Amino acid sequence: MFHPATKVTIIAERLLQDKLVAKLEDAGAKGYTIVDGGGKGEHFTRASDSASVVNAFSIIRIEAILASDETARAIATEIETGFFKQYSGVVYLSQVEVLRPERF
Amino acid sequence: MFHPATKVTIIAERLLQDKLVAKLEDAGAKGYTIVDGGGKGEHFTRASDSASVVNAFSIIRIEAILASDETARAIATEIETGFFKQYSGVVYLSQVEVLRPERF
Amino acid sequence: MFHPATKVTIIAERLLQDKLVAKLEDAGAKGYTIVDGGGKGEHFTRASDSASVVNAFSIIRIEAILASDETARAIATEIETGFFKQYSGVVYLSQVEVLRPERF
Amino acid sequence: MDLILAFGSSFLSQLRSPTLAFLIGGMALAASGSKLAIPDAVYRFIVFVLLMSIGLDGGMEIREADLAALALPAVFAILIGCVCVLIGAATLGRLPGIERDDALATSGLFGAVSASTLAAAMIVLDEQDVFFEAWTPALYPFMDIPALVLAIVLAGVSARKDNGAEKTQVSAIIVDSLRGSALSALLLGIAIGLIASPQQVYEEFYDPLFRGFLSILMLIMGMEAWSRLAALRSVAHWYMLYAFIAPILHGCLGFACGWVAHELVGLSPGGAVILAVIAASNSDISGPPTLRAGIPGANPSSYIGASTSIGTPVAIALCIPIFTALAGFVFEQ
Amino acid sequence: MDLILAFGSSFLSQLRSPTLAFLIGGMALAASGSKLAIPDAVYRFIVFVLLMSIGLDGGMEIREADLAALALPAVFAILIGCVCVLIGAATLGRLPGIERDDALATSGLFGAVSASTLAAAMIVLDEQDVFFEAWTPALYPFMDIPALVLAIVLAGVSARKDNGAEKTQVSAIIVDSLRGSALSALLLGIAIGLIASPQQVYEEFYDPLFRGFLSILMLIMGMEAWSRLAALRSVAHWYMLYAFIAPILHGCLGFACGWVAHELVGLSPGGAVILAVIAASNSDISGPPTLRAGIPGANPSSYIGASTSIGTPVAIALCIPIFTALAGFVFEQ
Amino acid sequence: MDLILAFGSSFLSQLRSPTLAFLIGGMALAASGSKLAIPDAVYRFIVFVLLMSIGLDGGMEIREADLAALALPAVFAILIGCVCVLIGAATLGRLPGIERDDALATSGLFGAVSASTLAAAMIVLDEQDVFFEAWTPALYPFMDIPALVLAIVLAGVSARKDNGAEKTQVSAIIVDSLRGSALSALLLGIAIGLIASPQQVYEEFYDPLFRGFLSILMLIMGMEAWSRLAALRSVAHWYMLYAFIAPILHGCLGFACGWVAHELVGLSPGGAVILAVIAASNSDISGPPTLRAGIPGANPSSYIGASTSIGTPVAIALCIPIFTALAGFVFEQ
Ligand SMILES: Nc1ncnc2c1ncn2[C@@H]1O[C@H](COP(=O)(O)O)[C@@H](O)[C@H]1O
Ligand SMILES: Nc1ncnc2c1ncn2[C@@H]1O[C@H](COP(=O)(O)O)[C@@H](O)[C@H]1O
Ligand SMILES: Nc1ncnc2c1ncn2[C@@H]1O[C@H](COP(=O)(O)O)[C@@H](O)[C@H]1O
Ligand code: NA
Ligand code: NA
Ligand code: NA
Repeated sequence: MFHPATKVTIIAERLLQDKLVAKLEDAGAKGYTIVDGGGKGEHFTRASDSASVVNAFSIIRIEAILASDETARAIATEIETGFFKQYSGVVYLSQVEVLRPERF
Repeated sequence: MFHPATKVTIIAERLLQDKLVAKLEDAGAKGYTIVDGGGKGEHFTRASDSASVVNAFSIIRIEAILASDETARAIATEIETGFFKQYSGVVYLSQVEVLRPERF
Repeated sequence: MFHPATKVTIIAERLLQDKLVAKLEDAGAKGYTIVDGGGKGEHFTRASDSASVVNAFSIIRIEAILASDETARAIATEIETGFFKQYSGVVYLSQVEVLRPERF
Repeated sequence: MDLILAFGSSFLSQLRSPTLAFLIGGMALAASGSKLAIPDAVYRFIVFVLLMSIGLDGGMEIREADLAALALPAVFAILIGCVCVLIGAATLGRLPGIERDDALATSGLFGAVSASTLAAAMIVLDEQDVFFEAWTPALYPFMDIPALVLAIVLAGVSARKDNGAEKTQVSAIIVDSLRGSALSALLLGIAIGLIASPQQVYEEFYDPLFRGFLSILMLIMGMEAWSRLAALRSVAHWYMLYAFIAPILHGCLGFACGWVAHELVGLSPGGAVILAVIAASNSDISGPPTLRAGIPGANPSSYIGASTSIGTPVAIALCIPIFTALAGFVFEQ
Repeated sequence: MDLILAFGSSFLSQLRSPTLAFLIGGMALAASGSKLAIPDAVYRFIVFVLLMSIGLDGGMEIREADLAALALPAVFAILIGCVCVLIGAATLGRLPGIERDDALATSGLFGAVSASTLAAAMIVLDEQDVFFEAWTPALYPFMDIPALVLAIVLAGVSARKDNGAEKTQVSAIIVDSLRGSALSALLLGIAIGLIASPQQVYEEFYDPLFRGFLSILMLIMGMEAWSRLAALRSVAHWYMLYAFIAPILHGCLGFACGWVAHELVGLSPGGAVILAVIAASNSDISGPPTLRAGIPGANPSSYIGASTSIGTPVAIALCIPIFTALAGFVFEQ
Repeated sequence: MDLILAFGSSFLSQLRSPTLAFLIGGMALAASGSKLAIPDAVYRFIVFVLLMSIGLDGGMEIREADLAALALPAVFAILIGCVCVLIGAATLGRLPGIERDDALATSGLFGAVSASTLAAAMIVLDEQDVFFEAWTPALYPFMDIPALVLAIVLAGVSARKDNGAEKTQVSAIIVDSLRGSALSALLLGIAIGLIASPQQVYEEFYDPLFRGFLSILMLIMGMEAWSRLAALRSVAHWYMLYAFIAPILHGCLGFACGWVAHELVGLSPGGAVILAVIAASNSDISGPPTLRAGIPGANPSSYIGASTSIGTPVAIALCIPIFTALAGFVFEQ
C-alpha cells in the first residue's frame, strides 16, 4: 500500500548545511539525504567537482520526505524566508508515494 | 509527445548497492542512475564527503524510471520488504514524464 | 504561497555537460544544479566514484526548475532530439511547487 | 616498580610521539567544531598505501622467514581472535539491557584487528628502535577473519533459534571479509612482495609515505572518535566499560601468546608487542561493513561508537605504550 | 637605481622560478579551455599539508624563539590587518557605484592573508637562501582574523544603522574563522609542533611535499584566477583598480613594520619580507566562507573575483619579488 | 635464437618487475570481486603527476636537445599514428559483422598513445639501465593526435557519404584533443620545463613519486581491464583478435622507424624502444572521450573493451619486454 507524502528539496551553499539540517530536525523531519553538487543561479557558477578555491560555496542538495504535507509546506516557507532572502538557494516541493508513512 | 512514467528512488547504504542493482535489473528496470551522498534517518548520521571510517555505510541514491507503473510499484514493494525491514534505507515513487517510453 | 513549476532532469555523460548547460541557458533556464553520479542504461555501466579510466563517460545529473511549463517541455524535447538520438542520456519532466516563481 | 617506571617513561615518550599527538589533535578539532575535514578519497588512498606498504614489506620478508617460526604465531592469532569474541559474548552479552546481536557485533569488532592501530604500533616500535619481524603485521588476517566469522556465526545461530533464519555460510563470510578493501590491499601487497621484487618502489614510495600518512590517519581517527561519541552516549553505558577494558585484556592475552612464541620459536620481543597490539586493537575499517552485512539486526551506533570512540583511542594511547614497556621489562633478562 | 636593478634581477629569477610558472600555466590552461582539473579532494588535501607543514615548523621553532621578539611583529600584524580594512573602507567604499557591503567584504579579504601566497614567498626566499624565522608564517592568524572581524563588524554596524539588524558578536566571528579548515590546520600544526616532537614526520613527509604541492596549488590558483575573471568583469571596474593597488600598498605597510621590528627586536630581513607578503596577500581560502556568512549582503562575484583574479596574482607575481629585492637593498648596510 | 633467449630473460625480469605485478594484481582483485577501489580523484591526480613529470623532464632536456635529431622521430611518430589507423580501417574495418564506425574508433585508439604504457616502459628501461633521451616521451602527442584526428575524419567522411552529415573540422578535433586533461598536463609540463627552471621541484617531488604512482596506476589499469572484459565479450570476437595483434604489429613498425632514426640521426636504442612502445600502446585516457565525442555512432563497449581489456595488457606485458630485448639484440653490434 502506497501513501502520499511530500518531498522538500533544498539546494543551497554548503556553508548553510548545519543550519538547514538543524532547521529540518526542529521542524520535525525524521530524516534527510544530502548530495553534493554544483550549479548556477542568480549569483554565480560553482564547479561541481574540480578544485574550487571557495569550496564552501559549492552546492548541496538536501531532500527530506515528510508524511504531513502541512509540515512540508511550513518547512519550505520557513527556509525560503529564513535563508533565501539573504543567501542564495532554492527550495521546492514535490509529491511522492511511500510505503511506511509512519517513518516519515 | 510526453508519456507518463514512474520513478523509483531508493536511498540506502552503499553496502547494499550490488544487491539493489541486481534486484532492479531482474525486475526489469532498463537503466538506473546512482549518486553518492550522506544523510540521517532512524539510525545514524552519515557524512556525505568527509572521511568516514565506515564509508560502506555512506548513502547512495538510486533512481530508476520505468514506463510501467505496476512494475515500479512491484519493485518498490519488493525492496521495502526485502531490504528495509532489516537494513536502513528508504524507497519512494514519483510521477514523471518521458519522451521515449519504449526505452524505459 | 506555492506556485506550480516544472523540473527538467537531464542525465547524460559528463562530456556533454558544457553543451547541455549552454542549451539550457539559451532556452531561458535561470539556473540549474548538477550532481555527479554513475549509472547503467542501454550502453554500459559506469562506476560512480571508483577510478574510471573513462571518467568523461561518467554520469552527471542536471536539474533545472522552470516557472513556465512550455519552456520546460520545449527544452526537454530539444535535448532529447538534439542529443540523445546520438549520445546516451535521458531526460524527464516532473511537477514541483516553488515559492518565488519570478526567479525560475 | 621498575615496570611502572618503564611504562611511565615509555608512556611519556609515547605522549610526545606525534602519532598520539595527531590522534588527540583530531579529537580536539572535532570537539572545537572545526570545519577541517580530510576528503574521503584521501582517507581511502591513505589506508590503501599503509596496508600495501605493510603487505609489501611483510611479503618480501616472508620469503626469507622460516615458516615454522611463522606457523605458531599464526595459530595463536586465530585462537586469540576467537577467544576474544567468546569472552565478549560471555561478558558483555550477559549484561542487562544489552541486545544479543549488539553484543556479538561489538565482540566481533574487538576481536578483529585495526590497521591504524597496527601501523601506529609499528611506528612507535620503530621510534624506540625495537626490532620486530616484518611478517608479524601479516598476522592481521589470521586474527581478524576468525573473530568476525565467529561473531557472525554465533549471531546466526541465536537468530535461527528465535526464528528459523537460514543457515549462515562461513565460507561466504570469509570471502566477504577477504574482499574488503583493507584486507585486499594487505594481501595483494603480500603477494606482490612474495612473487615480484618491489624493493625499489617500496623504498622510494611506500615506506617514505608511511609515517606521514599515518599522522593523517591518526588525525582522522581522532575526529571520528569524537564525532561518534554522541551516538555512543545514546546506548547502554556498558559499552563504554567494555570498550575500555577489552583492549587491555585482549592485549594481555596476545602478549602472553607472544611470550610463549618467544620461548618456543624465538619470536622477537617486538613481534610479541605487535601480537599484543593487534589483539588489543579493534577493527575500524574492514570490520564494520562485514558486521553490518552479517548481523543486520545489530545497531551500528553501539558497536561503531564503542570501537571508534573508545576502543581505538585506548588501544593506541594506552595499550601500545603498556606493551612496549612490558616487553622491555619482560624480555630484558 | 640599484633598487630597480635588484628588483629587476629578483623579478627575473622569480619569473624563472617554477612557482610563478605554474601560476601562469594555470591561467593559460583555463584560458585555452583545457579540461584538466585538479580534483577538489586533492586541492583540499594539498592545502591541509601545506598549512600543517607551516604550522609544525613554526611550532617547533616557537619553542626556542624568545617571545619578546615574537610579540612586536604579532602586534604589528594585528594593526596591519585592521588598517588595511579601514583603508579599503575609506577608499573603495567611497567610490561611485560601489555597494558598502561589497566594499567592506573586499577590504576584509585584502586585509586578510592568503596561505598560498605565504607558501610561495617561503619557497622563493628559500630559493634565494634568504633566512627567515620559521615562526614568522605563524603571524598569519594575527593579521587574518582581525581583518575579517573588523570588516564584518563594520558591515554589521552600517546594517544596523539602515535596518536595526541584531548586533554582530565579535567572539562568534573569531570562533568561526578559527574553525575554518585553513586556520584549524595551521593552529593544529603549531600546537603539535610546540607540544610533541614531530621533527621526523615533518622532515620525512611534510617538508619534502611542500614544494611539489605548492606547484600544484599555484596551478589551481592560476586556473581559478582566469575562470573568475568573467564574474569580475560583470562588476564595477573600481574593483580591478583596488585589487591591483591594494596588495602593493599593504605590502609596503607590512614592510615598514618589518623594518621597525628589525631595528627594535632584530626581526630578520627575511622575516620582514614574510610580514610584507602576508600583508600584501589576500585571503583566498579561509576568508570567503567567513565573509559569505558574515556579510551575506555582499556579492561574492565582486570580492572573490577581485581577490582570486587580480589580488593573488599581483601578490605572487609582483609583491614577492618587489619585497625580496627591497629587503636585499634596505638591509644591505 | 639469442634473440629468443634475450627476450626470454628480459620477459622474466619484466615479470618480476613490480610494474607488471601490479597490473596483474589489479586484474586478480577485480576477478576476485574485491571491494578495493582507488578513488577517482586519486586516479586523476596520479595521471596528472605522471604526465607533468614526463613533461617537465622532457621540456628541460629539449632545451639542450639538437632539434634536427628531434625532428625525424617526430615525423615518424606522425606517420606511425596515421598508418596504424589506416591498417586498422583496412583490416578490422573489412571484417564481417564489424560496424565501420566501431572499426574506425578502435583503430583510432590503437593508433593513439597510452600514458600508462609509456610510463611503464620508462620505468622498465630505467630498471635495466637502458638510456633514452628524456624528450622521446614527448613524442606522445605527435602520434596521438594524428591518429585520433584521422579516425574521426574518416568516420565523418563515410557518415557524409551515407547521410550528408556536416563536414568535420580537423582543427576542432585537434584543439579538442589538446584540451584533454592528459595532453594538457604533458604540454604544460614541457612548456614549464622549457621556460622556467623546475629542476628542484622535479627532483624533490615529481620524480620520486613517479615509480610509486605508476604502481598504483598499473593496479587501476588491471582492475579496469578485467571489469571491461564483460562488455567486450558482448561484441564481435574480431575485436579481441585485433586488440591482441595490433599492438605487436604497431610496435614493430615503431621499432623499425626507431632503427632508421638511430642510423640517420643517432636516436639512442632506448629511444627506439620508447618509439616502439608508444606505437604499440593504445590510448586509454585521452583517446576515449575524444572519440566518444567525435564518433558518437561507435559503441564504446567495443573500442574501450578492446583497448583497456586486451590492448593495454598486451602492450605492457608483451610489447615492452619484446622491444627491450629486441633493442639489446639489434643495437648490440
Ligand atoms: N532554476 C533552478 N533550477 C535548479 N537549480 C537552481 C535554479 N536556480 C538556482 N538553482 C540552484 O541554487 C543555487 C543557488 O542559486 P542562486 O540563489 O540563484 O544563486 C544555484 O547554484 C543552483 O545550484
Ligand atoms: N524522511 C527522509 N527523507 C529523506 N531521506 C531519508 C529520510 N529518512 C531516511 N532517509 C535516508 O535514508 C537513510 C537511511 O535511513 P534510516 O533507515 O532511517 O536510517 C538515511 O541516512 C537518509 O539518507
Ligand atoms: N531507466 C532509467 N532510469 C534512470 N536512469 C537511467 C535510465 N536509463 C538510463 N539512465 C541513465 O542514463 C545514462 C545513459 O543511459 P543510456 O543512454 O541508456 O546508456 C545511464 O548511465 C543512466 O545513468
Ligand atoms: Na583485537
Ligand atoms: Na593582507
Ligand atoms: Na599506438
